[in-house]
Amino acid sequence: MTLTLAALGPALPELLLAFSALALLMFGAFVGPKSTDTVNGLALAALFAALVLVLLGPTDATLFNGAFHVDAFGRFMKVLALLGAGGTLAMSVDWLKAEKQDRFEYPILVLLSTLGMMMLISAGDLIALYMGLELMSLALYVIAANNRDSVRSTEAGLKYFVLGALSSGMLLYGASLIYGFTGSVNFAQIAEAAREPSLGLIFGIVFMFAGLCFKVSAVPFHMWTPDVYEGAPAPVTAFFASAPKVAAMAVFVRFAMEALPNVTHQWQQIIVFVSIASMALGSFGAIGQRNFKRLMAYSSIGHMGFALVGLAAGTEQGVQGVLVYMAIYMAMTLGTFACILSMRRKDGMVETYDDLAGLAHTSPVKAFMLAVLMFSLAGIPPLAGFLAKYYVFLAAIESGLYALAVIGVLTSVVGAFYYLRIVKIMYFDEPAAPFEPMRSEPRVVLAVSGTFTLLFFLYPAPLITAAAVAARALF
Amino acid sequence: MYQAIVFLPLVGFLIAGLFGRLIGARASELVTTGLLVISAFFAWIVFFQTAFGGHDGTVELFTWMASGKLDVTWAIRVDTLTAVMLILVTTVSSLVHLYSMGYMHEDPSRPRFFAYLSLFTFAMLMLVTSDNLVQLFFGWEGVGLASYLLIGFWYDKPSACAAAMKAFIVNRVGDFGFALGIFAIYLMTGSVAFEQVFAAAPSLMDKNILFLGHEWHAPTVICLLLFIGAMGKSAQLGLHTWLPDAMEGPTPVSALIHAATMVTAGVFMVARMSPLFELSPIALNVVLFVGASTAFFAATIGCVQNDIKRVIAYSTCSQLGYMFTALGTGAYSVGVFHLLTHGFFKALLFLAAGSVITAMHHEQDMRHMGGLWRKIPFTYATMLIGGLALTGFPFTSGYFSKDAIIETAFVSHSPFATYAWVMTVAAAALTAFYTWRQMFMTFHGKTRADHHTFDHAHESPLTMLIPLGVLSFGALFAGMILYPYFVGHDVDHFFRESIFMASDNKILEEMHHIPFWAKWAPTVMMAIGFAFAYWMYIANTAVPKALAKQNDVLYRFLLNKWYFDELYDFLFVRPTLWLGNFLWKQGDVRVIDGYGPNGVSARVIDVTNRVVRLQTGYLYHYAFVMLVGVAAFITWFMFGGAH
Amino acid sequence: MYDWPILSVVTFLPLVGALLIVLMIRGDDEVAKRNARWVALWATLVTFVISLLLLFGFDPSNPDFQFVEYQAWLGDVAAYRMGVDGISLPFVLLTTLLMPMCILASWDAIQHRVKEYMICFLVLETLMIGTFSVLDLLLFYFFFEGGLIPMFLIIGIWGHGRKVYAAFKFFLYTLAGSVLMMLAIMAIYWQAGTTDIAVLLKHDFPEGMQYWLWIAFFASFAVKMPMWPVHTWLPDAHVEAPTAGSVILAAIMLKMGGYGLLRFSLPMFPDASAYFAPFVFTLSVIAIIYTSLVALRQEDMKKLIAYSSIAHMGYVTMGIFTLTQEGIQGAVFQMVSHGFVSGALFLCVGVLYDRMHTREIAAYGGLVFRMPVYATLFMVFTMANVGLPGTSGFIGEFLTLLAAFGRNTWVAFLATTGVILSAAYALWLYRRVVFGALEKESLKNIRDVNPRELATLVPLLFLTILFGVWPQPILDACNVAVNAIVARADVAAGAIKAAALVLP
Amino acid sequence: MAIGLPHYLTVAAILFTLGTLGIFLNRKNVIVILMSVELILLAVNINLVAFSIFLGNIVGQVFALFVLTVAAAEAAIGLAILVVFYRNRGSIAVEDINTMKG
Amino acid sequence: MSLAALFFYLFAGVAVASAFMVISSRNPVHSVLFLILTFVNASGLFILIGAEYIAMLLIVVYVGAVAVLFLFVVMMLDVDFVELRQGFLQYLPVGVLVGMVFLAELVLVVGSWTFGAGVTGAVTSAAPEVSNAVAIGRVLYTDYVYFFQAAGFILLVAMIGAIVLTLRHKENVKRQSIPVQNARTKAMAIDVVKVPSGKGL
Repeated sequence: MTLTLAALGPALPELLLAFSALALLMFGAFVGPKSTDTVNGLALAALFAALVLVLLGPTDATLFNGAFHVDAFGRFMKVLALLGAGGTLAMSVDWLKAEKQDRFEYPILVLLSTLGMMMLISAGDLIALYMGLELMSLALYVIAANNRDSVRSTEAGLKYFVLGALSSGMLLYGASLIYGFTGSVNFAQIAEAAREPSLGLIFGIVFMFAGLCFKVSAVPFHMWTPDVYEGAPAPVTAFFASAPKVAAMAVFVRFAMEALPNVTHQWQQIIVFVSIASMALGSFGAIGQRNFKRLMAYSSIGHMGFALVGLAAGTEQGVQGVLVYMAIYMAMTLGTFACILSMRRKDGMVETYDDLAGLAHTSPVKAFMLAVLMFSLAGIPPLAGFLAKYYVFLAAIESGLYALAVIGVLTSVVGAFYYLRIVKIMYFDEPAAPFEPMRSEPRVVLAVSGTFTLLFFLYPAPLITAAAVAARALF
Repeated sequence: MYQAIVFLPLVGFLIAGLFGRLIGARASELVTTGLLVISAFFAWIVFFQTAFGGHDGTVELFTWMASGKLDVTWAIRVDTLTAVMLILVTTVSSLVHLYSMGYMHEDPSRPRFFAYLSLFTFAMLMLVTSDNLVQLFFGWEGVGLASYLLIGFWYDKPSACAAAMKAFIVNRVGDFGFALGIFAIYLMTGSVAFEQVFAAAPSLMDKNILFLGHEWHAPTVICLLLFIGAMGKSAQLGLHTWLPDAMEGPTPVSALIHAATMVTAGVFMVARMSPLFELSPIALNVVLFVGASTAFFAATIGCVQNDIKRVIAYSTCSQLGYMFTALGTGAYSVGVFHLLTHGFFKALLFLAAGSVITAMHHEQDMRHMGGLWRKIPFTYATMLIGGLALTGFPFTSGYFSKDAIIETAFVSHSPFATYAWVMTVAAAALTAFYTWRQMFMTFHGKTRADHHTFDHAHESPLTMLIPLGVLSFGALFAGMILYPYFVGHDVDHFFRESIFMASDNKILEEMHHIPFWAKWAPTVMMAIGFAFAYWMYIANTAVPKALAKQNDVLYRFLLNKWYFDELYDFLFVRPTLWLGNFLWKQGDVRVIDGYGPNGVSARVIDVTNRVVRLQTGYLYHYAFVMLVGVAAFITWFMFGGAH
Repeated sequence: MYDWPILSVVTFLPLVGALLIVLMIRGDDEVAKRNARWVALWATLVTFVISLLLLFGFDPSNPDFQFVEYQAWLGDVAAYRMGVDGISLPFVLLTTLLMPMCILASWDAIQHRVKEYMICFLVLETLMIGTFSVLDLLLFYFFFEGGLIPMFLIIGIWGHGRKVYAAFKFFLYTLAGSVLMMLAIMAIYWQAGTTDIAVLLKHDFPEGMQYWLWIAFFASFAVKMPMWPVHTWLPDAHVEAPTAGSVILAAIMLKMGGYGLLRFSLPMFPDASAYFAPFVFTLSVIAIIYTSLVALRQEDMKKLIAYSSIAHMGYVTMGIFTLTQEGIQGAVFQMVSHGFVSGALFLCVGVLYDRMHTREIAAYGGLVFRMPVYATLFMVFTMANVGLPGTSGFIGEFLTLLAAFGRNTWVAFLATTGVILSAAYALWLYRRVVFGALEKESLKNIRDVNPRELATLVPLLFLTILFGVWPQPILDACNVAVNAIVARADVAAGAIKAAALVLP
Repeated sequence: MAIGLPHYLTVAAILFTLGTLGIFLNRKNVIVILMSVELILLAVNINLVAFSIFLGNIVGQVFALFVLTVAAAEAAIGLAILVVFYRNRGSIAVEDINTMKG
Repeated sequence: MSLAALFFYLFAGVAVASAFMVISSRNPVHSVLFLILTFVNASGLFILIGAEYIAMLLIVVYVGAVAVLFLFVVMMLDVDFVELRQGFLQYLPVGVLVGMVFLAELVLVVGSWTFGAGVTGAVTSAAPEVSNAVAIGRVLYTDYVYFFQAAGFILLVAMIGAIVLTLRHKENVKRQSIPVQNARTKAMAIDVVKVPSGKGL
């Protein structure tokens, strides 16, 4: 097989990201600290260009002996991941500058991490999955410790790293078992070979899923999440909460659907348990929090649990649900972090949500947007978060997972409590000292995500249809 | 014309109620009174047309409720029974209106008073003219409302407010039964309109109804339920406690509502429902028993009361018992007869008592009266007439109606007949006693009032005296005039279909053939009662005190009205309030909220704390959890779920 | 009927008003407040007037949904379907009627964040009208649940006392009830392949499935009604909400539960409804007696009325589950009437609260001396609450009890005791607040109702009396629709009924 | 008894278990945890190579090759993070890595 | 027992034993040394099974680079070797128990290994005629070039990461900069100040 450059066309977005990362690295290294702003801008431009390329690119192609899939599913998820990366990167520039943590390597690492995500999303075999995962994760470990003079940030990096390494060890062990028991690393061939579930294969699946669950921070592999979210600098946390989750969920879904369609019954059990545990722990854990970032960690654990409900259904409907969920989750998360990133007073950043007290008085529009996001995260109609939940549970009901659905909705009620508490603090409490005015990037992100969340129900068809098309690509 | 009778009072109510403050008190009085007089005039015309002209009529106004099989219309139905009630209500009411113009002339909120009076009259007229049970119930509750408003007319008096509430709530207890009765009728006959119900009544004779888990004889259940309603409204034993307290209202109100009209609604209703009662001997026996018991019971209490109005109130209660006795024997027309005569003489007594009270500057305690007959001779005369009628002095109206009741009790075939006869005869004696005791304490002997009051005692104004005169006429002659139509041989012709008596119900004939001694027994008892009263309150005034001291327990028992209020307080009021508190504090707050929302949220917090404690911050714990997770999964698949 | 989408207009007109406030009114000064009030008032008034057109265009003899609208929305899963029938129309009109009064009632009472307040109310109105006029199950859920948000804010921002507790309790309680309904909606979708209510009403669900679906729907509606023992959110929410919020809660939001039972539970799950009817009877009877007793002991006016609301809703559930024409029509009527009466009672309490800033019964007494007009109005509404014939409160109680008697005499017997208890607590409240001597110094200068308050109370008074003597408009309107429900219940559940219900 | 695949797999399983145990039984310092991770990766490599040989399929060895590479990169980053943490905290005792919890 | 078996058990035994010492020895320097021993023995295992290339790589990469890096860091951080803390023993039983269960299950399962359904089952070396290294070399830059490039990026990230995190220019440290020294001119070094007369110190 010969590989021509033209044949690499479907991987154009990835290539673009890779080369821009390299070029920017050179640029930064030679120009020095002064280059940070330029590198930031260019990195954003690269992400945007990649987004355009993804949208314009082919919807069905396979490269590298099946290691790299380009399909509608991948396109949907890549768009989300790029939006997440771009959104958080845009918001982080000013923040990092204000906190004196701005370094030109940061956007490059984000780019490389995003590259990893793209590889992950497109992965068609176990090696590609692993390499993509590691490329993504290694960059994440580094930027978690980005504020290298802070104990918390480095501790976050360390915890994330150690547990991440353990999880990739597990994932690899699982991959080796799957390879051993099916004789192949390619998803399609695994699916062929894995018609009869053998115990070895199932063990492999368990280990693989453990590793993937770690990345989407699903219970019981979630333990790193609160600490890392709290410790890492806020823009990094925003990044963690958005793009990598999408990528990990994408590969999770792709792996489960493409490689294991014949052993659905087996892995479904894992997902059902993990999903219930995540929804419950996310809801319960968040109630005890004061730190907004830590709260968002539990919140994202819970939301991943909800998204996994769709995966547990194991049907096209379920995948569609996951896609819709991730899209809406992405919007809500970006918006919320836009608020978190702008919780700045004269004497520095604050992170506890008590600092939001009376926000409705001091900056009503922001409070309104955040309230919309909170109600949406709680899943109250008519906001987007409700429809997200609706689609995953719709799939669960279709598949007869009634217990899962019932437990899921009940935990969502528990979860509603802490979202409401934030609304309460903003609207019912006496105002605290006002924040400094929002910078323009978070403002735009908040406006877009808030408006999207609020008005999504008016014209949901494009997203829903796109998700349906994307889901069909896996079946 | 029918509409005019019924709705003119409503118009009066609306004018006085809505615009009373605009047009002033005087205008309000005149308008309401004037409209009522017109109404009364029409009523008399209708009475003659109907009762003697044999001209029944029904006017359907419009549909009230129609749902499923249920069809209730607003209608005015006039037959003899209604016509009798119409003249009573409109006449007494217009007289009371007139009287009130004098009696209430110092009160600042006269428009409201007259509005209420008219409202009451309207409701009462709706009650008596209804052609279905639901409209009857409307009137029934409407008069209850008016009664509530009028008892509580002087709302700054806590006792008045309490009495008003008590009246309403005790009546509601009766209504509870009445409503269930209506439901039962609807269930059994599929209608609530009198025409259909009565048409279907004979077929109920051998039907059963499943009520509260048992099969019962349908008419009995229905009639007993309805009778509970009647007991409440007509203050029969058990549900009588509100009536004496209702005397907190202005005296004209007592005369109109708590003597002449509203309290007799129960009697009217039973008479109206005679086609059903005729089917149930058991129900009739209960009516008889309750009626006779009330007649005696209330009379005993009347003997020891010192408030001039309360004496009359208990007397009313007792007389209502008489009416029910008559109904219980199946002599409905006799009951209605007493209703009519009693309406006149009791209204007279009340109004006269009101006149006395005005004279005494709102003193109501008879122990502070005496020797008044010289000061207010006209009042005295009218009150004497009323008293004579009440005690059944020969050839006054009470003589005809009350003695007729005692005769029916005598000839009845009910198992309670003898009991009823003994009770009613004994009550006759007691009636005479307390009536004369009242007369003597109020008008005779040396005055016990302070000089100032006594010296300024004066005869009431003409507006008050005219009604007294008119009613005196009724009290004296109504019985004599109407006896043939209610008791005598013209009953069938007079009442026609408005009162139904089964073919084996021959009581009206039998009562003309009773022995001489039985016929005169009540009169004798009356004389005995008079004698005792004279002895105790004129001849030897030390006797009452001595007797009271001698029979302390009995005296207290009577003075405290057989301890009914205390008993109810203990049996119902306190447990209810306790239960309310218990359900609130223990049920809602402790159990439901404690284990429900608050409990759940507390548990959620517990779980949260546990979850948070799980997040120790130590790497090895985190790794351990991951390992345990994987180990658990593989163990599960190893031994459980894989295949 | 009309060649323009009248239902959509009625539903979304208040939202337009809210948008106007958002876009046009800036600042927080007196002018802005006044403008916000006027915009809100006009928006609700115009909505009311347009909704009256519904009344004129409505054909009560037509058993189908009317003013039907359709728009594609969520593909197969749901669509924008609107339409009303005789059951929903009264509620739509009730909502549009009460909203202007709520705005008026808040005219002076609300002085801070007026703009936001009015927006909340207008949004709430849209959601409430929508709830009653949608014909799509998922869309129904949207409106049904969406109402929680503005109400949460109304209680939490403009409430009093333990407002945060009350707001959370209200929100989470009702949310917990409804999420199960959401799952049931999904199951229905997979079973029937559509969420079109008009189709679902004729769909036959397998009997085993009906029970579960019924339970899920009931969980939601029972909390919303609220039925004993899931009622405890109501007193808290009512007490702490601002006056207009209480009015909306009591007059309209509670009706969503009853409406839901009528619209969905009965026709869609007739077997299950018949099967569970004794259970509902039991809860209803307990609710009537229990909450009436509790109401007797309340020291807070609003709480007392709140408990009385629960008792009255007990009649509604009882009437609905008699599965008879009389009972269901009575229940519909009772709901509408309770809308006027309880709304008016809360307005009455609001009148006092605006003046004295306390709801303690003990703080009042003898008001009649200073406030004769108020006393009269309050009296009428109290009597309507008691169910006095001639007021609208009577019709519903009477019909439901009448029907219940035919089903089970024990139920009717016990429920009728509520008639006594309601008289007791209502009159006692009236006596303690209005009657008695005017002794309290603070009350000596209290003003009688002003014209604005009269404008809110008098229409309700008029309707209370009007429908008390002439309830036919409402009974006629829902006659055909109820007839269809009853027919379906009779056919589907004849056997169960014969076996399980008539015999206790 | 011939040495077959199960033998290798068993050795790998033991090493894997020791590696995981090393991570959560260790209380002393983080470096040992990093070494435990290397043990786990070694176990994986043994697995992959053994499977590769016995399946007659070169992919496993290639996979192992990349795992080796990545492991090296991981070690580098891990040690770098460890160093910065040590600079801030002055300790690498595992028990001292707990400023955030709850 | 064949010689191959004997060596297998030797290598396997030493590898397992030294792996155990890695996690249990008190001194991290010892741990690193035991880690090296483990790798060496694992490499022996690979040679036994016929994967010479990977075996050599293991020695070169791990023993040569990674382990030395570890050693370096251990020395650099100069941590004091505290005694085992209480917690270790406290958690040991439950940890070992879980570990044992875990291990037992893994061993049971891998013992049950059979060829998967889709695999031919031919136990042949990939290409007996060529050496192991050649076989890998043939595919590494062709079929697996994608992964190769990805690995390159991963190493790049590792490099960037290590630099980002650990390289720092300390503010108060005076560093020698030869170009700057060379470019020094008089003008830069001397600042002539004109002091107006009478206004001096």
